[in-house]
Amino acid sequence: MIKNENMRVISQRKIAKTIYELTLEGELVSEMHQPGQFVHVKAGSGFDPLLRRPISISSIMAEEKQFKMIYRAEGRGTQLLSQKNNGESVDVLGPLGNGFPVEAAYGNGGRVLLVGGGIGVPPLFELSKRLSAKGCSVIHVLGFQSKDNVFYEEEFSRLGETYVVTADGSYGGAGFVTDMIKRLEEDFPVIYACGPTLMLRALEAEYGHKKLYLSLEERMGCGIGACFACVCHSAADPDGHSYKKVCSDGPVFRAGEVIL
Amino acid sequence: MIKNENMRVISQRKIAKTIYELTLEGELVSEMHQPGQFVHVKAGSGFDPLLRRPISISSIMAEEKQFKMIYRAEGRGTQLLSQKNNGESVDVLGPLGNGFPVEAAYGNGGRVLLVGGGIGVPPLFELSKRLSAKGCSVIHVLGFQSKDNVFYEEEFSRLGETYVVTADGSYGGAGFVTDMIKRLEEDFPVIYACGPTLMLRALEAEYGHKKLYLSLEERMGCGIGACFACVCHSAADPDGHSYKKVCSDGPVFRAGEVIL
Amino acid sequence: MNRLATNLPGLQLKNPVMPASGCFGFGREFSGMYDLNKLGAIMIKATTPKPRFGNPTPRVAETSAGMLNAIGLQNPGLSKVMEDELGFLDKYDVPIIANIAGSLVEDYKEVAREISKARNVKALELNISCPNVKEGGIAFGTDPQTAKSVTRAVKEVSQVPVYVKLSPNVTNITEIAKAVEDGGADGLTMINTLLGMRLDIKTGKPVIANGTGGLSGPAIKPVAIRMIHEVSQRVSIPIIGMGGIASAEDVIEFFYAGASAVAVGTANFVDPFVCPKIIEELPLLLEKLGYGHIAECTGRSWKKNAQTAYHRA
Amino acid sequence: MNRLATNLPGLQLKNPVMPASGCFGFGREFSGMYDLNKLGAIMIKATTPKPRFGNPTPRVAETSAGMLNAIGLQNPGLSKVMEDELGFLDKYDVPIIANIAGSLVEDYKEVAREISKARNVKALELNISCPNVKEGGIAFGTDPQTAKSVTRAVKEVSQVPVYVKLSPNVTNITEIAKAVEDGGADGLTMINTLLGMRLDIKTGKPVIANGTGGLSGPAIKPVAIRMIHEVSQRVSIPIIGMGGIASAEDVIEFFYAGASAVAVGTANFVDPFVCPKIIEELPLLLEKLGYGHIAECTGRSWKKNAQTAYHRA
Ligand SMILES: Cc1cc2nc3c(=O)[nH]c(=O)nc-3n(C[C@H](O)[C@H](O)[C@H](O)COP(=O)(O)OP(=O)(O)OC[C@H]3O[C@@H](n4cnc5c(N)ncnc54)[C@H](O)[C@@H]3O)c2cc1C
Ligand SMILES: Cc1cc2nc3c(=O)[nH]c(=O)nc-3n(C[C@H](O)[C@H](O)[C@H](O)COP(=O)(O)OP(=O)(O)OC[C@H]3O[C@@H](n4cnc5c(N)ncnc54)[C@H](O)[C@@H]3O)c2cc1C
Ligand SMILES: Cc1cc2nc3c(=O)[nH]c(=O)nc-3n(C[C@H](O)[C@H](O)[C@H](O)COP(=O)(O)O)c2cc1C
Ligand SMILES: Cc1cc2nc3c(=O)[nH]c(=O)nc-3n(C[C@H](O)[C@H](O)[C@H](O)COP(=O)(O)O)c2cc1C
Ligand code: FES
Ligand code: FES
Repeated sequence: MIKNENMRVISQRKIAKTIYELTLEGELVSEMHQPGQFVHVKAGSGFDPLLRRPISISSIMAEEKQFKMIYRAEGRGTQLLSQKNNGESVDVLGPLGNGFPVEAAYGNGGRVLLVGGGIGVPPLFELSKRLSAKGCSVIHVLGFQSKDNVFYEEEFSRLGETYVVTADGSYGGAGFVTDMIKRLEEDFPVIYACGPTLMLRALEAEYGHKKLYLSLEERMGCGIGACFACVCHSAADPDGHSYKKVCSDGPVFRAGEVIL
Repeated sequence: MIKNENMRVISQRKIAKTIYELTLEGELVSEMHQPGQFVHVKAGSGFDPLLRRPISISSIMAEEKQFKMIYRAEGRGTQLLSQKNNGESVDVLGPLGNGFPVEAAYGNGGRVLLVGGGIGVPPLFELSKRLSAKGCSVIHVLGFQSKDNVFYEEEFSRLGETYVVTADGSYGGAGFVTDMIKRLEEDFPVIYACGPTLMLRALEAEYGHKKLYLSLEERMGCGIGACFACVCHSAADPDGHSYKKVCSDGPVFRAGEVIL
Repeated sequence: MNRLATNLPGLQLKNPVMPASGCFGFGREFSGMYDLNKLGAIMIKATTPKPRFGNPTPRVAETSAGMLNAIGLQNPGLSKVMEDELGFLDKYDVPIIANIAGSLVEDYKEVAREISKARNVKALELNISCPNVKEGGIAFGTDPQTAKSVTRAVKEVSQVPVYVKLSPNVTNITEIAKAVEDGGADGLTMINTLLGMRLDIKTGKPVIANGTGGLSGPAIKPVAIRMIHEVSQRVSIPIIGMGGIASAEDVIEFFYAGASAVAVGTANFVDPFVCPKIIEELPLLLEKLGYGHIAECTGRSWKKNAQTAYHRA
Repeated sequence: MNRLATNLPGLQLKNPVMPASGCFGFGREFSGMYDLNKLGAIMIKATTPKPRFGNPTPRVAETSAGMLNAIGLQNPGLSKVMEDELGFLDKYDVPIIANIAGSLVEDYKEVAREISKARNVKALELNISCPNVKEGGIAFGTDPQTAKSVTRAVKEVSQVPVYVKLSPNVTNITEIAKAVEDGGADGLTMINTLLGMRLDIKTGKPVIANGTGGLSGPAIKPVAIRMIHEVSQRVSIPIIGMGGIASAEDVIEFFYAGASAVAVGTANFVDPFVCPKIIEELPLLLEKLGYGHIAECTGRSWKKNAQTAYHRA
């Protein structure tokens, strides 16, 4: 169930250039069941900034009633968030949306590929944890802009083979995640991905015939399906009036379900 | 000179119901020369709340580069201010306005009367310190709403005789400061006052023929004399177009100078 | 003591607080979060004769203490709304105010005729103020004559009272208000959004795909208060006020200005529980301020005696 | 490289950033805080033929990300402004834009005729949009014909180019803009404040003594951007943009919308050093965004090629 809670800051860590990892504690964690869901965070008190910010759940520690999110402090909201200190509270609404279907990876043989780009990487971490716990063999391909922006390489490596690429070639492989995937020369029956729309499109073009699950990003108002801000066209009806809401039908869709 | 500085919070103390004493440190203190001046404080980051809040300087510790202000946390701005913790910074513009003329008390014989009402009490503290330092004998009459709201009684007592009255009679004398002054049956050649307009009017009616200095309050925009928000009519020209600005000509005026 | 029960044309309200159209969908999402029976009423998303997809995304942008939206009246169309959405809402004991829109007067009439037959639709809200569609919408709401004639046309076919939703993007809102009153409106709802725009600092292009959008939220509250203050003194039909309401204090301010009920829009996105929270706080605030009933607040900024038996349930 | 020098009718500006009228007095107060020579220009407080005391206090109220004011055009009157204030400002190498107001067309003409003779007054800003006075002000700015004729009247007597300041409180701002262009305006300044109101929760009465006031500050920025975007595509005179500007990024956004220079109002109250700060940051921001000159930004939201040699110094 969706709840609203002032959650306690357990830790706030800068883990790369402008990238922060925030650990929060509260009852709301007991509602978090699926990797790939997100929370809607009010970064400041008062009306400036006004709207909540959607941030993926990157790690769930159910026993401690804690979860982590990893975010880039860029605009006013996320910058304010990055100033929260231990013991302060953060107004969180969530969990929201439908995440990655973990079951889809069971019994398909082969390794499960997780592809992340930039701030699309975080939700893959909880996903990878769960897949690994279920005995799936996971492999991660993570793309970043530049060396300074790379995060969580070690954390992912502990769960499975991990390849990092940077757009400017300053770290790991050079180029895009799709280049790296090709270089792996392996057939992945199930792929999960989260990242910029261009990356998702490229993946869909190449691997759309596989079991490919994509987590989308869109500007949001409510985050709960009420305002129609975040809709996309259903693939079955590209110019018509049928639609999906990224916030409540997604953010994860099977490739081919919606128009990217 | 008027400066703008992010000053460091040295201490924040609750000293009565909704009343806080805030000590700030910074270079700006070296510009503070006169009791009764005020600072203009930005309580939050961003645009909500948008405007600065005028708060009197209540105590100047020039050597430590620190000053104190005492304020009531009531609306959004002052409430935000009351949440500032040690080590955080507060955006201060000041010092502003023209304060109490300390010299006016010199060589008049008799004791100097300081009259404060509610959150008009704070600026009298620095004034009293200075008068005492110059050898003047000061007497304080301080009015509050109720027992819970009384503050700084002890601090003032150290500087001179101090009478507290409360409107509801829950502490000290009952009634208004003017009642108490009458009860003192003493002739004060010089009186300084700060408090609600009704109190100032009553004082002016009774003691306007003395050397009476009143510190006024008015809604402000800029606080520096540029926006014409805080004007009052000159007493010499009550319906005309000559005026004084509370922020830059005042906040302290000699009784009879402006229309209250 | 019930300080909140409010009667307005067609509407017997437990309390005068309702979500504003377009900010609450058709209630489904919120129904999982709290009991919709707590609400005074629900203003559902604008309904058009045929389904509409609306505008391309991005459709929203944040502004200082506000937001822009250009949803473009996306909705599943009259028949689906009547079957699925009104059907779903029928299990609640909450009057529905159906927001109706269209490109032509005929569209308004069609939706009004049909949707006003629904059992739980107790009033219509005639949306002649949507700034985000090319045809219809705001064009009907900026000219007094046009506003009057579409009001009259809808009144002729509606089974329930008709409230007309006014646009703030006009020189003289009183003129429009009086025109729709003349046209037979049973009440007014105001204000819809102010037309605004934001440009992306990197690209130079509008942040929302549609270019312009409707500005809502706390930023516009002073404009709403001013317009309700002005209009309420010059019409004799009740006003449901909206524009930036986010707290019980805001509700009282709208009543003082001249509103007899209020709607909460954008604040639902910031805090989805805002409506029940306000409804819970209102009686306490009224008590603190010394009012026996919220209707005593209506028009207090300009009335000698604000109490009107009329609005009080 | 000088990325900021800007030429507009009558105005050779070191940079296109200036304080807005009424938010900077006559510059005295700020002259003690920084060197006024840094400013592109100064728009001085509205001047009327005779001294005016203005409205009763309180005259300002805070709103979410904005403020209301109802100063009521307080000023020392034409002759004092010319002697004392313009005299004082004459020691700076900064063009003055004199904001002129009045109750009758004759008033505007009188002020225009005289003040345009002052050595440092390089342009007039015709204030037909003040919402806070009973006569004149906004009444001239909401009707195209009236706006045009007062523009023409002032043009006839002015020695310097005339910019007309538009009110956002209108249904169709383009219509007014085109009318004053027709009337001979050399440029536009926009926007003045939105008419708004706040009510006191305890008393039920308006927070500012005048009742209504003008809404300014970041809250209104999206409305300003929208209007400048609309008008700049339909007139061929330059626009000095204003409404909520508080940063160098905001300035660029106004240029993208179609402005050729900007004025900063309310932000001066929040940070009295905001103008020189913006002027200092602008070249760096332009460099970061890849513009050789700020004029390249003008109208970028709608122009194919935004550069106009005309505006560039
Ligand atoms: C389902 C979902 C999950 C996300 N998960 C993460 C995550 O785990 N880590 C992370 O760093 N970011 C994530 N994002 C992106 C994140 O929401 C934006 O970076 C953030 O909202 C920007 O806020 P700001 O205050 O920095 O920017 P501002 O520029 O102040 O934002 C202004 C407005 O635009 C919206 N906005 C700006 N950029 C985006 C964007 N890329 N996507 C959606 N809205 C945007 C903001 O929410 C706000 O309403 C996610 C987005 C979505 C939709
Ligand atoms: C020269 C001067 C000195 C002052 N010194 C002190 C002091 O030492 N201690 C103290 O507690 N208070 C002092 N005040 C009053 C103080 O400025 C207000 O209490 C404060 O601004 C209220 O802000 P808020 O955020 O609590 O209220 P809000 O209701 O959020 O304020 C809204 C707006 O109204 C203005 N406002 C509200 N009340 C007042 C008021 N009484 N006077 C002026 N503006 C007001 C605010 O500044 C703000 O712009 C002084 C006022 C002036 C003019
Ligand atoms: C996302 C969004 C969608 C809206 N859709 C509609 C609509 O369909 N019909 C309508 O009459 N008003 C619509 N509105 C306007 C609101 O009902 C309301 O009049 C306006 O937002 C002002 O109130 P607020 O500031 O509380 O949001 C919409 C507003 C928003 C923010
Ligand atoms: C206190 C105050 C006084 C103003 N006085 C005038 C004035 O005398 N003449 C005028 O044309 N505009 C006046 N304005 C309007 C501003 O010049 C400006 O157009 C408006 O405030 C929008 O800009 P901003 O949001 O940056 O303040 C005044 C605004 C404020 C806040
Ligand atoms: S963000 Fe409101 S419907 Fe998705
Ligand atoms: S507050 Fe602006 S002139 Fe006094």
